[in-house]
Amino acid sequence: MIKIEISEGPIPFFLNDDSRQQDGAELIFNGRVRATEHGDSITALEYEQYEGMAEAELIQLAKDTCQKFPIHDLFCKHRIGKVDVGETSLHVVIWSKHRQEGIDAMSWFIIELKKRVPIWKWAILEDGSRIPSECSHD
Amino acid sequence: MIKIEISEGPIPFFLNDDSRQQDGAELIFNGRVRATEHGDSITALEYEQYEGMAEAELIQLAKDTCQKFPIHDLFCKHRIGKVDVGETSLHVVIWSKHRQEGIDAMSWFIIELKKRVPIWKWAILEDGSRIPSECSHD
Amino acid sequence: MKIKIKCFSQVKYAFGKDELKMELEAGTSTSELEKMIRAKAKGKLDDISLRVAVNQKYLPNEIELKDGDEVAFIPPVQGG
Amino acid sequence: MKIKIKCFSQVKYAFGKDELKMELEAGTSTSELEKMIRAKAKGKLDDISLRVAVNQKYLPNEIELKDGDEVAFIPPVQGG
Repeated sequence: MIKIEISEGPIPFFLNDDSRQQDGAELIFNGRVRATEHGDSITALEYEQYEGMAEAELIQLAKDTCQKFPIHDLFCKHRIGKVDVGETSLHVVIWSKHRQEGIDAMSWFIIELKKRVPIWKWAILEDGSRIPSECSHD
Repeated sequence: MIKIEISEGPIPFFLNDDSRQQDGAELIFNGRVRATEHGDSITALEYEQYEGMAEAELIQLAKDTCQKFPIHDLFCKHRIGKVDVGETSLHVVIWSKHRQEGIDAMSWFIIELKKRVPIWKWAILEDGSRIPSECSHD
Repeated sequence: MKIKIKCFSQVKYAFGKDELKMELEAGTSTSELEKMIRAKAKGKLDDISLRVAVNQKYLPNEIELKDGDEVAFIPPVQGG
Repeated sequence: MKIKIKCFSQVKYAFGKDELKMELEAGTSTSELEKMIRAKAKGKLDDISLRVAVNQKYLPNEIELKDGDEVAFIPPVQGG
């Protein structure tokens, strides 16, 4: 199953689930805002999305991931708008029978997200100015 | 920093932390008990440890992982005693600047844990019998 | 024909606008429009690779635009 | 000399005990003790690889045991 959400404001994490019978591996990734962006000190990032297309691409990517890897569920929340340093901008949970397929799926999903989902970052610098972040991060 | 805990009873997960300045990646792995162990239906696993040595080996492994990979923190809780199907037996959190080193560290840490930390599983079958699990799982 | 151009990230920064509306000749292609947009940006988009999306879908190849199309020239994305 | 042998997993299952206490001749080595333990298990440990730990540390090589040592023959571990 796939759950995808793009929204403003802090990300409530997906809840703990002890009810699964055949998923031995739960892998969670939280992408958080660092205080440095391409060498500049920042106070926050502001995420901009192409509304509609970002969600459609993210759903398609989640489906592609579930087809490519033997995983059961992929849940993803991406925050947009201003995200302060330390806070989570991306929250992904992958459930699978074994560990390795979950790790592979997580790795691929995030690499692809950073290639094709139309979301961008603006750096908010210490002097308050706001500039588009210059390159995709790794 | 390293935090290691081996204990009985449900695992309280490490708390959310939005205060970090330079850790862009938080990776969490929860290993959970599946209802099938080597083809047998089970109701629970019972984890046995070599008390003292298990903790010492786990601490050494966490240190080795932090030396081998550029990660900041590795937190790990391993549950022993009876763990019902669906519940978490292993909870690992790795904080790093970037995603890839966290993924690599997580993968290596768990592979090594399954090679050298003296913890074993007993399968509790549906008829109530209790047998040592036959091989290391993957 | 009327075309709406959505602007994001460096494209938005170059024009200072979320959206441009343009009146184009029938048969204008996506790559012709990209040239116009780059010229209009007066060098500000010269070093930036742009992928084209029409009506919220990436296009692998050039196409002829139709009246009412929504076009976006998408700079490198940075989600995550 | 007196040696304590801790039993886990299949070793515990084979002997039905957490711990064995043995009185050994001075100079007995870890591999000699392993042979005794395997013989004592009457075939139940034949297909099981065992690593030896003395005083809670894995040993890469055979050593001579000392009075009071705690020894464990460690079947394949299964944490996680």
